[in-house]
Amino acid sequence: MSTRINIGPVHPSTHGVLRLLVDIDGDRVESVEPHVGLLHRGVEKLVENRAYMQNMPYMEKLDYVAPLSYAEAYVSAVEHALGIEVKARAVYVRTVLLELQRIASHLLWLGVMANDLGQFYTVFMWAFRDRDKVLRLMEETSGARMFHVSMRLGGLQHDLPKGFEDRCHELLTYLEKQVDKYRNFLEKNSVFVERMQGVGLLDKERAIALGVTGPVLRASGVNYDVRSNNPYYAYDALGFEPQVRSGGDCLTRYDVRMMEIEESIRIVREALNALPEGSALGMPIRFALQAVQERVSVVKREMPRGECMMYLVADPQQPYRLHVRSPSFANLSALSEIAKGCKTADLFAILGSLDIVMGEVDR
Amino acid sequence: MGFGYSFAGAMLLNGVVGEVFDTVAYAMMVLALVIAYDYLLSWVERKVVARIQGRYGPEQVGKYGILQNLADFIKLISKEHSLPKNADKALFLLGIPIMLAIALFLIFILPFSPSLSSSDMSMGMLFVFVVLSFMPLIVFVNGFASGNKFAAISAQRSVVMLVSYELPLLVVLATVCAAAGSYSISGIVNAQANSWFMMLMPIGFAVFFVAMLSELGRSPFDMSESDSELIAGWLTDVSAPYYTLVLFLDYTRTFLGSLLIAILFLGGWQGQFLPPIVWLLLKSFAVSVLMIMVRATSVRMRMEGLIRFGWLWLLPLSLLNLIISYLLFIR
Amino acid sequence: MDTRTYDRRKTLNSEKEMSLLSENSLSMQGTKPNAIFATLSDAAKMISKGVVRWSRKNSLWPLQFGLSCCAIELMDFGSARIDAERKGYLFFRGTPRQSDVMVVAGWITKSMAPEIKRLYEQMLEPRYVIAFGECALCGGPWWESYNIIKGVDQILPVDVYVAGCPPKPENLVSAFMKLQKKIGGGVED
Amino acid sequence: MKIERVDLAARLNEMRKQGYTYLVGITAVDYVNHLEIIYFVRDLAKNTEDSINVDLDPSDAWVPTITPHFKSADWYEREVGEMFGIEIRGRRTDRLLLEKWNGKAAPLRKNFNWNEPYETMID
Repeated sequence: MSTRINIGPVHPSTHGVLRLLVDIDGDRVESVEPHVGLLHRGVEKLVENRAYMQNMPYMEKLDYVAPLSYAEAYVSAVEHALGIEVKARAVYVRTVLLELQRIASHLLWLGVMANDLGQFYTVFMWAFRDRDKVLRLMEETSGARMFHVSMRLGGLQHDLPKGFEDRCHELLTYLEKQVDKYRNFLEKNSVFVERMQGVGLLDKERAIALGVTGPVLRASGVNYDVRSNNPYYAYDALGFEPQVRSGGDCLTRYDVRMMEIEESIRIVREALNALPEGSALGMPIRFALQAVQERVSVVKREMPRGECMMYLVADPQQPYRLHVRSPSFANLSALSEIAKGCKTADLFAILGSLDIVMGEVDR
Repeated sequence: MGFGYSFAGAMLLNGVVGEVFDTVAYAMMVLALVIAYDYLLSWVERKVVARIQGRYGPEQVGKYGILQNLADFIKLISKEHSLPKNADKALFLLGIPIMLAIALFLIFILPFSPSLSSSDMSMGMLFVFVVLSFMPLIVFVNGFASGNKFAAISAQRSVVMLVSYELPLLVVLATVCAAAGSYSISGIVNAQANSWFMMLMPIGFAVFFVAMLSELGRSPFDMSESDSELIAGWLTDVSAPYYTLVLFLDYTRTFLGSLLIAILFLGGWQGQFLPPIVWLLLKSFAVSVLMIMVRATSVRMRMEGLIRFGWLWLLPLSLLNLIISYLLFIR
Repeated sequence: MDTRTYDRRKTLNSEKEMSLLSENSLSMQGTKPNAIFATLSDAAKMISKGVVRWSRKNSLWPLQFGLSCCAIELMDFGSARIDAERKGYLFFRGTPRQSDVMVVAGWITKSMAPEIKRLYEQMLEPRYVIAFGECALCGGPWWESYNIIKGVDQILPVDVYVAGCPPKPENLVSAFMKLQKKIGGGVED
Repeated sequence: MKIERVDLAARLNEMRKQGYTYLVGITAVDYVNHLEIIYFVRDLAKNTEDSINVDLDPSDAWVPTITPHFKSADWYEREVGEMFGIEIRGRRTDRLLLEKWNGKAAPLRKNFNWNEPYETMID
């Protein structure tokens, strides 16, 4: 005998407006059916009617936890289509900003994940405090807190401000200490380990068949990270190493993300040290009409949540068609398979460990 | 009835009328004490949790935010009341007041000092624990009566929890009573004149504390109220005025649990220099603060995790405690 | 931060509308105000209207409800840097029955609008709505889209508007303070 | 590479056996006089990628489903199907992002009418 319960669209831990139809037999989840589309606003249609740079805010609002990553992916697609080179300094500055954004995103995930497990907001508060510090540093580069709109074709709107390097190094040292603190706090807690270990198991073959991406895929033992397999920007030069584990459960996903924060800290540090001189400024928003070099361009980027693919069919002034393959969409589509047969409490641990953002699922 | 100070005597009443008057006066005193304790505890909880989380907590309403909870309280009772359409009205409305009444009654029959007590039953401790184990059952009934599926799941959970912690709790209780050679509360306290039971049986204390946390439904055993899974569990459809009762009940239960731990393991009202009741309240307050700190730092357990923990750790440990205590000092 | 100009007559009408709305929804649900608490609250109102007003002013519990981008700033509003609990705002309740303020943070799609309406109906009087961010004000950058409602005030009565994309958490504190002023009776124009 | 839609499922299955086990995504483009549906597949071991394009007639837009071969194609197919009005044959046709829509309007087609009232689009 199973009971059908309706979780969401407004529920404390569905990370936005996700609706789950769950069949429960006792404490066991028989089946989960995610219903999405409650945030669908037709981004892909809207961007077909705007000039290239007018689309920047739309792209940033796809994933509102890591807006800068999407802006960068979109700008790269346009650069690819119009045949614009990125300046040498801008390459490094973008790497720094992308990795800072990744740290901020993973910190938010950490806080929310702990909350999903029933932590009474403690890790949430700590992680948000540190995320705020990262955001404040990024605010210096553009003047905006969340939606920077600072990417320009061929570079950025502003170069890094004076003294940014020192403040960034200071913050990174602080963050390193904090990450250690979180790991100590959580991993020495046997209840936390018990909640995460062996939950939401996903082995290598199933992970590939279900098409999950990003940290979830890497936690299942698949060595695929766009930053190392199709290197872009300064990742190759800085010796980026993907974080791969083979556990495949929630604890492994947690581990991969925590290690990614540490790897990001290292990359930012080395990128700051190797920052070339020169200008990082890109073209102004109202650039002259360009000849389209590539009608169809495909750009792949490693977002905090996984692999994003921008499929751009270009017109001279505006996109003819822009498809966004969003990582959360891929991960959420696997939820019903991963969560089948788990306990009710584990459902939320699994959902938390997938790290979804509904804005980019629904688009 | 041994009050030390008889209100009826002062007013020259005697016979049955005097007895009743004395009881009512004592009940009023206890109620006032519980309200004061609960209020202070709720304020301390918000402050302590906030400090652990790197915040300040309430500080704008009243000095150090001391009036914050008063504002919350008045606001909640002045809000609109509503009943879910498919709730069993009588059960749904009666459950929470009954639980509150039970908690208050148990505090009422616990003695606060040798002179300040309503009764000293020879089976006092047994009585307390029998009545205390009604609470999850009332949560169960209330959850089912609210006609909400989340509340129904929460109701099932409360009963499953009862299965996993009640046994170790009672085994430790039996050990303590055997060591004290008495089931009466004052007997247990008097047995700790030389050394507290916490020193004699540290394992028993740890087991009892953990089992008490789940008896009270406090984190990490707040599965029946888990806000990240079941919205608010059995409280999902409870309207705002009733929610004041729930908050009151929550802190009253914490007070009750802390009192029991203080009486059973921390030597009750025994102490130097200060009056006995002050010692008892200080000790139970310390236990309450410890519970708050556990709440702020722990992660909620799973249901089957609790059952496994209860049967594979708590129960063997409580039996071990029983054996060691038997060999060392009960015999 | 920017709030729309305050028109007293308009607000009175909307309050009337709100009470009518709530009466209707109550009669549809088949619920009656509990007698004890109704008398209690009536007595409290008569004896000390000011106390009730003071308590409502100082204890605004937001509903744990976020739609999109602005919800991240809403979370930040409760977190350690701003610490909304200092003023008694933080106590995110997951259930609408026990919360006072609904912060509509994000765009409202046509498929989500009925749910938001229902959520508002589940909240108990007195209840307040804050429209947080451009999308909740007027549809924001999505105003052209085929699946968007242009502003939450088309489906709910809104008390305070907060402009920005997204507004900073500090702006939300300011909006809450405006709401406090409104509840306390002193409304600035 | 461009292939006919009748070969689609067989061709993708063959590629999967060659090592292209990971489906990156499915998307479509409306070139007004024809629709193009694109499948991206990846070989994770060799780190290579490939895509398969199928041209469709807008008035007779259907493709066979590939969910028997790629489990992860489920949501992508549903999304492409409802956004472009492409019928995916051989699978249940429940809607994904636009749950309430009746399927007459396909928003990502170039001839989509923005000003159509919402009531005509839903059931």
